[in-house]
Order: sequence, then structure tokens, then C-alpha cells
Amino acid sequence: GGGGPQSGGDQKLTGDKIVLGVLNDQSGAYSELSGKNSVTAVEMAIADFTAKYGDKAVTKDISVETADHQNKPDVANSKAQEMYDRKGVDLILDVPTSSAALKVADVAKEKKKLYFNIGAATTDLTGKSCNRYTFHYAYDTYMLANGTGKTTTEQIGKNWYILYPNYAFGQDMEKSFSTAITAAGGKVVGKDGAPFPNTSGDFSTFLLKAPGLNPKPDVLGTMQAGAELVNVVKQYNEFKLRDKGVGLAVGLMFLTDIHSLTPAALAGTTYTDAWYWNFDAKNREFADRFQQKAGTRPTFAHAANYSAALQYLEAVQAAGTDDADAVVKGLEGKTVEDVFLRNGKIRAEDHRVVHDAYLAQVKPQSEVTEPWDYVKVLKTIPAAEAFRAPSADCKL
Amino acid sequence: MAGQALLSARGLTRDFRGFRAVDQVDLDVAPDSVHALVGPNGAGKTTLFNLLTGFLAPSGGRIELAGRDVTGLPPEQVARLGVARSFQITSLFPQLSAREHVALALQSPSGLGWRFWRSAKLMGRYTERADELLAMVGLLDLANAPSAALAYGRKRALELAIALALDPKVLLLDEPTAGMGLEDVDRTVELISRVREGRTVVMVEHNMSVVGRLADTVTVLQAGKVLVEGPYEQVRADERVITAYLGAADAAH
Amino acid sequence: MLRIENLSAFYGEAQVLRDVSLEVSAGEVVTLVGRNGAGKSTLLRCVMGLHPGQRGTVELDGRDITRLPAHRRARLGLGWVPDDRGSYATLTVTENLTLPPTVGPDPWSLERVYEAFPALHTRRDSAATMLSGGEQQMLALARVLRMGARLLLCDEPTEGLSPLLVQQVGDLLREAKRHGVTVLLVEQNLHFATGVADRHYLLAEGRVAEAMDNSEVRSRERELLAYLGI
Amino acid sequence: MSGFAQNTFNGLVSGAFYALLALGLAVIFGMLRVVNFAHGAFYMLGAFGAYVLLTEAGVPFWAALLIMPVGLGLLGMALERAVIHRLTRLDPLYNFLLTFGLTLILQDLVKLRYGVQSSPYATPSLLSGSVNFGLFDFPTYRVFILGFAVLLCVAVWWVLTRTRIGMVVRASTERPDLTRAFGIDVGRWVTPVFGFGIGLAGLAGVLAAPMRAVNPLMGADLIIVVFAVVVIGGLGSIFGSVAAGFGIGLVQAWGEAYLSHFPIVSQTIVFVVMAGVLLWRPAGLFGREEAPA
Amino acid sequence: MTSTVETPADASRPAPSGLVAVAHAPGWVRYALLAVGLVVAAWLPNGLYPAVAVDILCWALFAVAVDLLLGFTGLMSFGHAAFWGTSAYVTGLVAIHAGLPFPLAVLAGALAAAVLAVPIGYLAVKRTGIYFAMVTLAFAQMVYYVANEWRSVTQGENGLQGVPRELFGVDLTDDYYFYYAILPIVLLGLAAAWRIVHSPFGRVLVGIRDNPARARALGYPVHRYKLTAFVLSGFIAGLGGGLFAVGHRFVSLDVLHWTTSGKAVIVVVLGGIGTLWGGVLGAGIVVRLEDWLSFSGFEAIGLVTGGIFVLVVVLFRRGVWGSAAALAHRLAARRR
Ligand SMILES: Nc1ncnc2c1ncn2[C@@H]1O[C@H](COP(=O)(O)OP(=O)(O)OP(=O)(O)O)[C@@H](O)[C@H]1O
Ligand SMILES: Nc1ncnc2c1ncn2[C@@H]1O[C@H](COP(=O)(O)OP(=O)(O)OP(=O)(O)O)[C@@H](O)[C@H]1O
Ligand SMILES: [Mg+2]
Ligand SMILES: [Mg+2]
Repeated sequence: GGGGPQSGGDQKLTGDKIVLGVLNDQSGAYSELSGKNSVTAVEMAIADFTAKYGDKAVTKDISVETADHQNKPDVANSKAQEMYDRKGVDLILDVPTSSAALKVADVAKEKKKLYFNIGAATTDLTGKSCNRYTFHYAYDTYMLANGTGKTTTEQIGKNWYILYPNYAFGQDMEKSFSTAITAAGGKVVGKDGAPFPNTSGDFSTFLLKAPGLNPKPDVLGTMQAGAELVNVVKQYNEFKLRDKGVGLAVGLMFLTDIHSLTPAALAGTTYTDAWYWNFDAKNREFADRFQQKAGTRPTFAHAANYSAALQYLEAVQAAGTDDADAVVKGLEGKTVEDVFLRNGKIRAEDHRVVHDAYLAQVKPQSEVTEPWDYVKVLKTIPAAEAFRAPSADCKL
Repeated sequence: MAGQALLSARGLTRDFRGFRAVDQVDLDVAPDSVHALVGPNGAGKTTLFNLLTGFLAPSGGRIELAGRDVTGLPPEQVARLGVARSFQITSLFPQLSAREHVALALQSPSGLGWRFWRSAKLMGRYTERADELLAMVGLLDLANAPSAALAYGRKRALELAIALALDPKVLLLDEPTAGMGLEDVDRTVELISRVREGRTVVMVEHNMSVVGRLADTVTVLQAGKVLVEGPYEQVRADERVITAYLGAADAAH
Repeated sequence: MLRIENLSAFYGEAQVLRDVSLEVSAGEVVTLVGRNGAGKSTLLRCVMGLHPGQRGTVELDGRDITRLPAHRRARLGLGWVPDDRGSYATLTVTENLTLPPTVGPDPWSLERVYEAFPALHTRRDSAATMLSGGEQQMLALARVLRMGARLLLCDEPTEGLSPLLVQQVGDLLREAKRHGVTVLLVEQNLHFATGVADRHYLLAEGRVAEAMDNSEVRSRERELLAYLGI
Repeated sequence: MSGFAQNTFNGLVSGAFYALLALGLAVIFGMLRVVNFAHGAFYMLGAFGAYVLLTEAGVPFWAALLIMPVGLGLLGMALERAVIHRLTRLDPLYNFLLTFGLTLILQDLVKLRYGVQSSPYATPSLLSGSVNFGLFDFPTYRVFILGFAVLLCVAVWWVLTRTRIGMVVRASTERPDLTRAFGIDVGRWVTPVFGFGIGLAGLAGVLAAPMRAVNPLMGADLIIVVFAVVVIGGLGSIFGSVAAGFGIGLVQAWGEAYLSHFPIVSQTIVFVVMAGVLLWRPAGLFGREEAPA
Repeated sequence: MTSTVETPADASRPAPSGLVAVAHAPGWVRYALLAVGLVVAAWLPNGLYPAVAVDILCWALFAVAVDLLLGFTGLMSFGHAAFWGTSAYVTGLVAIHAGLPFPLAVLAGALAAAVLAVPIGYLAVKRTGIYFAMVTLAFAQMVYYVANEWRSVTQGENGLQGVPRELFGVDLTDDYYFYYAILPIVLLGLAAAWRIVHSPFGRVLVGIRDNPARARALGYPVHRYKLTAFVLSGFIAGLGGGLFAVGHRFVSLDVLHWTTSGKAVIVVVLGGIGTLWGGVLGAGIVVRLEDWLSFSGFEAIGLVTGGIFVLVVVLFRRGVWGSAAALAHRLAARRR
């Protein structure tokens, strides 16, 4: 049974090696957003780390384990345990889907092993479900809502109609959005929770309502994600809401979604991104290297996986041991700067990794000059504003 | 009349989407009698059986069993009240042995069938009685064979044994001799005449010689209606019966 | 025209036909008589190719059709009037009549059918199963006439018909015969049978017990009736 | 008032998809007694096929609207010949299970090749405008879908009730043996009918492509609602399935519009209706009673 | 002669017949198999990853519950996730809020599942065969939506986290020990299923499956028997679901999704319908296979499970256990 022997502070590395585990969705809804290419990103991080430290590295034996959790929390649970116990994994990375992410946080806590969540959006990871071994790396619902809600209100329009899927994520997003909009001087003139999952795939009831509200909303804020987002946007265009003066802001959108919907369908839409590959030369350099390996442009999740793996290795290097408690100590409060983390800081209070975020707007088709270059960044949201203050719910 | 009848129907009617299979049938089955139902194919005999046993709900009319209204009761309750039936097309449990069939029938009134926490071995308590019944229909030596392996005539005999196991007040037999060879027919006739003691038997039978040997009363159905009713001799001589059923009208002059 | 050799048929384990052999020549009307359950209908189903459990051979015009599926047999000119009349609930009377393709040289036109059976004409748009039993019987017979079948397999076509209609059916069969149609008729009604048929087979317990001609049937009528359980 | 009219119209449009899918299920069930679990997967293949045709061969919507149903119909026929056919003589549950397994396979095959991300598909330019109905505007495409679906359902109903084809199909369904005895090769009709039912699913898929997210799972949850729809309408009944399809679309839309504070209502209403129907008429609103048990 | 008579009217036929292998193996064979089974069960977490072994136990109960209906009552439930999942949630809630030891929480969950099975079963047993499958599927989906919407209780998408594994202070956080803690409960559940099948009640069920009309004529209220079987099956599925919740220490909506029902049927068909122990075997195979696949890097798990399933349905309808039993039978017959 039980876990491997716990290393004391004196022992350098368990088994003289470091194993990074990428646990994510490799066949479902998030498989393109992160999926196997996250493994590629982590491998890049290992290569860069090894190249940087050469013989001085704590070990040359750094490997990656990966498993597909199929977005099922029970699978994520078994896989996470198995990774920590049997595969000698020191750090689990990624884990999209909130329920799976929260479950793995439990596992990490119990096994006293590190876990950097990248793929999931729930703020519970740094709220009531936070723990000493879990770090939330890339984004969360607050960041998405606050960035888009605040900046769009300031820059594009004050009156909002919010459409959200009626489940945990959607409700959280709606609340955060409403708060951010009101705080920025805007007004939510209407909001509706659409059934989730919406089997009929039809949102017309809500979309038709929007232009008729009084006052007429300037922005439709949709919190739908994935396929539902695609449905909303298709129908938004069908009903020609943009022509009727209702702009579009999206709560959660990934580069892959824009690719699915085509920039033509989304031109002018605003959303918050955690990272954009063509933001500056540094990002672009990383994106080019990534493309050579993976054959596609990186999403923010890929960059974040890279960064997370790298920062972990750096921390181990600094601590001289892979002992989880020692590494956590080294990470807490650390300020970091790398290709993903701009003005990055690993908060000690709740293990939220804060960094600059970006309000992005989808370009019109005519301005798209190269594949995957779909957005322009309207505004950089400073790290200090991008994320919420540490929550009182979190007791590490 | 209805007062004395054990099983009686008044104005019994059944429609199948516009088609009236049983039409205003009045039927009185006297206690301790053998009552035969005859009539052309499709006259509604089986449908009438299904109505009497609750397998079909009547579209109209009412059914009384020993003075009690049983109209519209589900089949299992009709069975509980002492009405057992056999099926025109042999209807058994292919995987169960002959003995298990009879045991299952014997168990039915006891409520043992609900005991999902007890061993099926408890059903052993019915073995003795089951074997008696099997012996009665000449199936004792085949008691352990799964019913699927029985010859057709044996299955008919098993049908009879099952019906008897319910110790019914009224026994409804749908073509009990259909598909039997001559000896089997004789044996069945003899068996029915034995078990009819203290019981009321209603049977559908195309074999007129069987009807002649057993029936006290014959009801002839045609197109869902009662054509004629009376003792066998009288019915078989009836012109209408000869026309409608016996079918030798012109020859009978 | 039709030759059956050593035909046996089963329902599950119950054997209902035992080595039946018989022959029907072209242009003949032949009846099968026998008690209920003797296997007459089963025999017709075997000829039609609809009975799964059978052994033996069936030949049509010297050709072995034992292995032909039912629809191919029909195309060779076999017309079946099933014992249950075979009315389709989901088809109207007219559709019931026009459903089968014509398979013989002398198909009846729809007009001719309606002329012969005015009752069908008045009910032509009703669902077939809404017709009275007698009307359904007419429909079943009219249907095979409209197909122009050369060999009619009629299963108790007079059952449930009023005497008048019985006569009419007799006339129809006789007329069909004049046009060279062959008929294999299952009939309980001996009087009717002797009126239209040339020869008779008596089926008992799945065997051909006797072959008789008309005069023989008439002279032994009482004995036969008794035997048939009537 | 115009809001009500709009919601009603939208309900009918959603209902059009239910109706088309239920129609295909009913045709297949009526003929083969097969409940085709893979119906949703074929719907998905229809939509995906349109996308692939467009992006990989430049075939426009209108051509896809013809090619996909025909192509999938042929695939369906091959499938019927290869496996379905062998199981029709067994308990119908086997074909249900078979098509369930098939659903998993089809979904994953598409997933393997094209990933799970939804694929883009634009509304055909001819239909991208909107139509004014006096009280309100409506996307031309939706008007087209509704019109097309209604026409198609009427046409199928007409074919199955008024033509020789329908007559043969109905006869073969009702009494296959008897029909065979009248010189009709029932088996030869069964395969095309299966193909036709599949083709209908494919057609619904192509129609959905410009309106709905095109991804490997788009049919997966939908099919369960469609099952409830056909149970409500009466599984064997063509008319019942179509009517229930439109009806459920309407009820859901109204529920969404007027009971939006109870989102649970519009999601579960179809199942609640189904429960009611089961209590009141176990065979479905337009279904026939099964033989007495 | 073989004629090509197709019988679509076969819809009336009750159970997938020809599958029910209840082979009458000699007594010593059965005891030997039982012994082997127990040894394997006792050894399992040493050979497999303990968490996987725990999953196998839970799924074994689930499969046996489904087979109790499918194989022995002739009803294919395609919505058993409703019971598995409901129990999982109730178990989780009871364990979290009442802090009961987990066996009691699981019992509460299983009872809740059984209670839910009453109305669903009442409506569903009005239909048979394929209709039953569709109706159960639809009702299960309804339960799914309700759980999804009832966020205040079920935590919606996030799932019910932190279900405790409380057992009078004994530390069971290690799956290895937890396996042995639940093994007796699972064996009890399996024994209960076995007992039900081999009880007077079970005999009646088989009779109902093979010939419901006959059973009614014998005075058995068929609907009520079916409903009782449905509820019992819901209870056993609930046992599995509750243990699953405690095993994973959380509950997510997946436990109610129709794919979970589908997986249960796959497990049963793969193992062999109407064999009872086939379901246990099927659970072992499917859970182990999925575990392996998710580490294999192969992206299309459905392709494999679906493919295997299609093969089984088309070629080996008896399933693993049934085929093995048939083979053993034939070998034994040949030797004789
Ligand atoms: N479930 C049903 N649906 C529609 N019609 C039915 C049904 N059951 C019976 N019928 C019709 O009702 C009529 C009477 O049928 P029934 O079976 O009672 O006849 P029967 O007198 O028993 O005939 P047989 O001597 O052939 O057994 C027939 O025309 C039959 O087609
Ligand atoms: N589907 C069936 N299953 C089992 N036995 C059957 C079936 N159909 C008919 N039989 C039996 O086969 C035997 C022959 O039946 P068949 O219908 O051929 O007789 P028949 O001579 O046409 O009788 P009838 O004069 O009543 O029409 C009968 O004993 C009948 O009970
Ligand atoms: Mg009858
Ligand atoms: Mg006959």
C-alpha cells in the first residue's frame, strides 16, 4: 500500500530524480486548449532548465508522466493518487475542469505533494478549498470577470445584459461580472441564467430579449463556455445583434474557441486572456519554439504549464531538495518574471500566482494576417488589479 | 339465474380500435358444470377468455364471480379469486422444470414469492403436492426436465397441471386438446372429467367429440355474439349453429 | 402444375404434417378437407414458403421451388388467400387491392373487382380491418384475382360469408377455372367443396388419409361429416 | 405580444430538429423495430460532414444538404446489411446496444481526426439576412429551417401514407410475412428505409451546422431528449413523433421565456411530460397499445 | 429448411434469451470458483493499484444490480446511474453533515436510491423491452438535471468535495486499507444479489421474465414484482454508488450522467447477461482497461470500449462469463 517514503530535509531528491505529472484532458473539451501539448510545454521547460544549469542542476533525471482524466473527477482522483504514489511524481500540473481540480487539490493535501493548477477557473482553489500544497497558476473566474467587466465598461459600453449558464461556474462569473461592472460605473440592465447543459442548443429566447431591454444594453456579456459559447455566438450573429448596437463580451474564451468560431463571427468581441502568444517579442519567441515542437501556436495554458514547470524546477534547484514543504517555503512570496508571468508573484496567503492579464479584442477578419493571430490586446491589466485580494476563506 | 351462476357476464363487450370482438355477451356458468365455448375462428372465444380472466379490460359490460363484481380486475387478482386458465398457445416457462412450474403455481397464493431473502430451497415444501399433480397428468417421470424439452402433448398436460395447482374454483381451458394425438385427446378428456369434480370448467374446444363427451352446456359464439346456448345435443342440431359453425348447412337437409 | 412430395411441417416440436404428398394439375380445382387443426392451413403456408419448419419438396410446373423465398413464389403466379384474410390495418381497401404486383397473364382490373364486389367499392377508402369479416374475405379473394395469380391457394374462403356470398364465391372460382386458373382450396363446407372442386384430399393427423372424387364424397357424406367431427 | 410570437417561432425551430430526428427514429423503428441509439451520432456526422466538405473540398451548404444525407443514407444501408440485419431476429435490445456501442465509436473517430473543439460553419449567404414578419424580424435561416422541416415532414408523411412506396413500407411493417407472400421482397425495402432514416438524421445535422456548435458530442445529449419525444408521441407513430417533436420544442421555448427563474423547468419539462404521458397513455399520445402482456 | 422469416413482432419476447447461461455446474466446481473468487478479492489491492481495486468493487456491485434486472427480470435499465448517483450524493451529504461512520452513510445512500427507485420504477415497469430502456434513460437524465440545478445541495459542477472516510476514528485514508474495510460490505451486497436470484422471489422473477402473461395467470402481480426487483436493484446499485463516493471522497455530476448508465450496461453485457458473476468480471475488465487506457496516451477510449462492446454484441452475446461457462460445459460434455 501506502505512499513512498517521505524524504526528510537531509535527503536531496527522492530517487535522485524529479518527475513532473501532467494530468489533464486529452480527449475531451479541453484537449486542444491544453491536452497533450501541455506535455510538450513541460518538456520544453525541462530542456530549458537543463540547458540553463547544465552540470549544476540538482539532477539530470527529470521526466514527465501524463494521464488523461477525461474531465471526470473520479478518474482525476485515481490518476492523481497513482501519480504521486506509484509513478513517483513530485508535482502535478494543469488539471482543467473545476470538479477534477478541486479533487486533485484534496489529493495533494493528503499526500503532501505539490500541485500547480493551471486549467481550472474556480476561485475555490484559493478560497475555501485552498491548501498548503496547491498553487493556482494561470487564471480564475475573478480575473476573467473583473478584467472584462471593468475594462469593457470603461472602454466600450456601460449598459450590460448578462447571459450565463446556470451552474456553479456561470453563477460565479455572473456575480463577479456584475460587481466589476457596477464598480466601474456601468449597469447591468438584465441578466438571465440559461439552462445548463442546454440540450436544445437554442439561446434565441435570451438573445432576442437583449435589444428590447430598457435602457438598451451596449454589451451582451456571455458566460457560456466551449460548445455553448459557440452556440451563443452563432445565434448572436444570426440575430444580428451587433448591427443592432449590442456588442459582445465573453467571460471565458480561449484562442481555440476563436479558431472554432472564426474571427469573422467574433470581430470586436472583448474578453480577458491570461497570456497571448503574439503580445510581444518575448512571447513570440516562445511561440515560435513551441510551434516547432507542437505544430501549433501555444494557448495561455501551454505557456502557463511551461512557466509552472520551470518555476518549480527553479525552486527545487534553489532549495536543493524536492521535499514538498521546503519547496513550498521557497515558492511562497516569491516574485517571478518569465515568459508567462509578467510582474508575477506567488502569494503566500492563498497560493494565488498573480501576474499581468490582458483585455483582448478579436480583430476583424480583414486584419487577420497570419494563422492564429486573432486578437489585439486593448489593455494590460496590472497584476495587482487583475486578481482578487486573498480570501478570508482560505486557511492554509 | 345470475344468482346461481358461479361465473357470469352481462353485456360483455370488447372493441379493438373499432373492431368489436366480443359483443354484448351474456354468459352464465353454473357451478360444477362443464361449459363449452365453440364458434368459428375469430368468433371471440379467446377474447372472451381474456376478458373473464382480466387479461383484457372490457369496453363494456360486467363480470361476476360468485356474486362478486370482478370487472376490470387485473389477471393476478382474478387468479387469486380462484380462476385458473390455460392458454390456447402453450404458455410455459422454458427454463423451469415441470416440477418447478407446478411449485411456482402452488406457491402463488402463499406470498412466499415475495421472500427475496430466503433460499429457493424453501420451495421444496411444495414438492410432494407437485409430484401428486404431475402424476395425475402423467408427467411424474418427466418432473425434472425443463419444459422447453417436453413434447407438445406433454406441455398441454403440464398446462393442465399448473392450472390445477391453483386449486381453482373455475378452470378455464383454451383448446386443451389442440395439437394432441388421438390417445392424448382421450387421456385429456378422461383427466378433465376426473378433475371437474367439485369444480367448474369453461373450455374452448373445436373438437366436437370432446365437447360432446364433456360439456353440460355449450355456448356458440359467432362474430362476438352468443348465437345459441344449450345442451350439446340441442346445440349441434340447431340450424343456426350448423350454418355458422358446423358449416354443413346444405348437407343437413 | 403443383406437386408436393413428402412434406413434413413442425411448430416447435409439434409435428403437424407428416410426409404429405399430393398433386394438382393445371386447370383443376382441388380441395383439402380435414378437421380443425389437421394441418390444412399449414400446408398452404408451406406451399407459399412461409413456414419455417418444414421438410420435403414443393414443385411448381416441374420446377423445384422448395428453396425459393415467398416473394419469388408469388411472382411465379401463386396467390394466397390466408385463413385470417390478411387484411392490412394500415392500408385502405383500395391499397389492399393494389399492393401486390400483377403476376399472371390475366389480372383483374380494379373496376372489374369493384363491379364484382360492390360492397368493397362503397368501403374503398376505409381501413381494411374495419370491414366486416365477410367483406374482408371478399377483399382477400379479390386481391389475388387482381394479381392475376395462376394458382390460387384459398384457405377457407367461404368462412363467415352469408350463403349468398358463398354462392358468389363459388361462381367466381368456377369462372376463374374456366380461364385456366388452378385452385387449391381448403374447405370445411363439403357441399360447397363438391360444387366447385374436381377432386378432394382428406387430411387427418397431418397425413393424406384419402383422395376422393366428387361422387365418392357425395356418397360418403354422412361418414365424412362424422369423421370431420361435425 | 411580439415577444410571444418570437418565442413561439423559436420553439418551433428547435422543435423542427426534434421532429426531424424523431421522424427518422420512428421510420426506422416502424420498419425494423430497431431503436437507433446512434441517431444522434449520425446527426453529428451530418453536421461534421458539411464542415469537412466545405473546408476540405469547398463544397457549399446547398450541395452538402444533398450529399450528406445521401452519403450517410448509404452508410446506414451498409451498416444495416453488415450488422443490424443479423440482430433483427433477436431481442430488439441487442440492436439498441449495438447502436450504443456504435455511437461511442463514431464520436471517437470524429474526435480523433478533428478534435473536440467546435468547428466553424457559416450560414449560407443566401439565407444570412432576415425576414420581416410585421411584428418582428426573423433570421432568414430560421425561417428556412422551419419551412424546410415542415415540408419534409409533410412530404415523408405524404409518401408514407399516400404513395405506393409508403403503402409497401406500411404493409411490410405491419405484416412482413403476408407482404412477402404477395410478391414483395420485404428485405429489399428494409435496407433503404434504414438508410432513409439515417439520411434524415444526417440532413438534420447539415441544417444544424450553421446554427449550432459542430463538435463530436453535439448529438450525444440531444438523442436522449429525442427518445423522450418519441416515447411521448408513440414510438411507432410517424405523426406522433413529429407532432411531439414540435410540441416539445414549443414547450421548452415557452418554459425558457416565461419560467426563466426556474431553469430546471425547461430542462426537465420534456421528462415530466413523458412521465405524465406514461401514466395516462403508456403507449404514447399517438401510439398503439402493445399486445396484452 | 431455413426460411428467411423475420419476426419483428419479437418485440414481445421478454429477455435476451439464449444468453442466460445459468449453467448447472457441479457443486464442487461452484465452491472452487467461489474460493478462487474470494482469494482474488483478498489479493486484489496487492496486484492492482488500490484505488483501482476499490473502483472495481464498487462497479462490481453496480453491474450485479443491473444484471439483476437485465438478466433475471428481463428489464434493461439504461438509467441506473440515477440510483448509483443519488446514493453517492446522499452518502456524501450524510457523511459530511452528519459525520456518520461511512458504512451508515452508505446505507443511507442506498436507501435513498431505493426510495427514488419507487416512482421511477412505478412508471417504467409499465413498459417492457426497449421502451423500458428508453424510459429509464430519460428519467435518469432528469435526475441528472435536478442534481445539476440543485446547487445549494450538490455543489453543482464543482462536485461535493471532502466526503469523509470516517470509521470510529480508524485511519482509512490509505486506499489499501479502505479496500479491506469495504470488501465485507461489497461481499454482503453480492451475496444479497445472489440470494435474491436464488430465492423464491428470484424464481418468480425468472418466470416473469420468460412469460409474464403466464405468471399473471398464476396469480403473480407482475408489475409489483418487477417494481420490487427494480427497487432492490436500485438499492444494490446505491450501495456501489455510496461506496464509490466514499472511495473517491467526493461526488461529481458524472455519477448521474447517462454515460455512467451506459458503462454499467457495457460491463454487464461484456461479463455476460444473466450470469451475475459475469458482471463482477466485467467490472474488473472495464475498470482496469480504462485505467490502463488513460495512462496509455491513447485518445479515444470510447473507440476501444465501444468497439469491444460492438464485438460482444455481434459475436459473443454470452459475454465473457457466459462464453467460458458454455465452453466448460462443452468440454465437460465431450469428456463424458
Ligand atoms: N389484441 C387484439 N387487437 C385487435 N384485434 C384482436 C385482438 N385480439 C383479438 N382480436 C380480434 O378479435 C376477434 C376475436 O378473436 P379471438 O381470439 O377471441 O377469436 P377466437 O374465437 O378465440 O378464435 P380461435 O378459434 O381462432 O381461437 C378476431 O377477429 C381477432 O382478430
Ligand atoms: N403458431 C402455431 N404454433 C403452434 N402450433 C400451431 C401454430 N399454428 C397452428 N398450430 C397447430 O398446428 C396444427 C395444424 O394447424 P393448421 O392451422 O394447419 O390446421 P388447419 O387444418 O388449417 O385447421 P383449421 O381448420 O382450424 O384451419 C394445429 O394443431 C394447430 O394447433
Ligand atoms: Mg381462440
Ligand atoms: Mg386453417
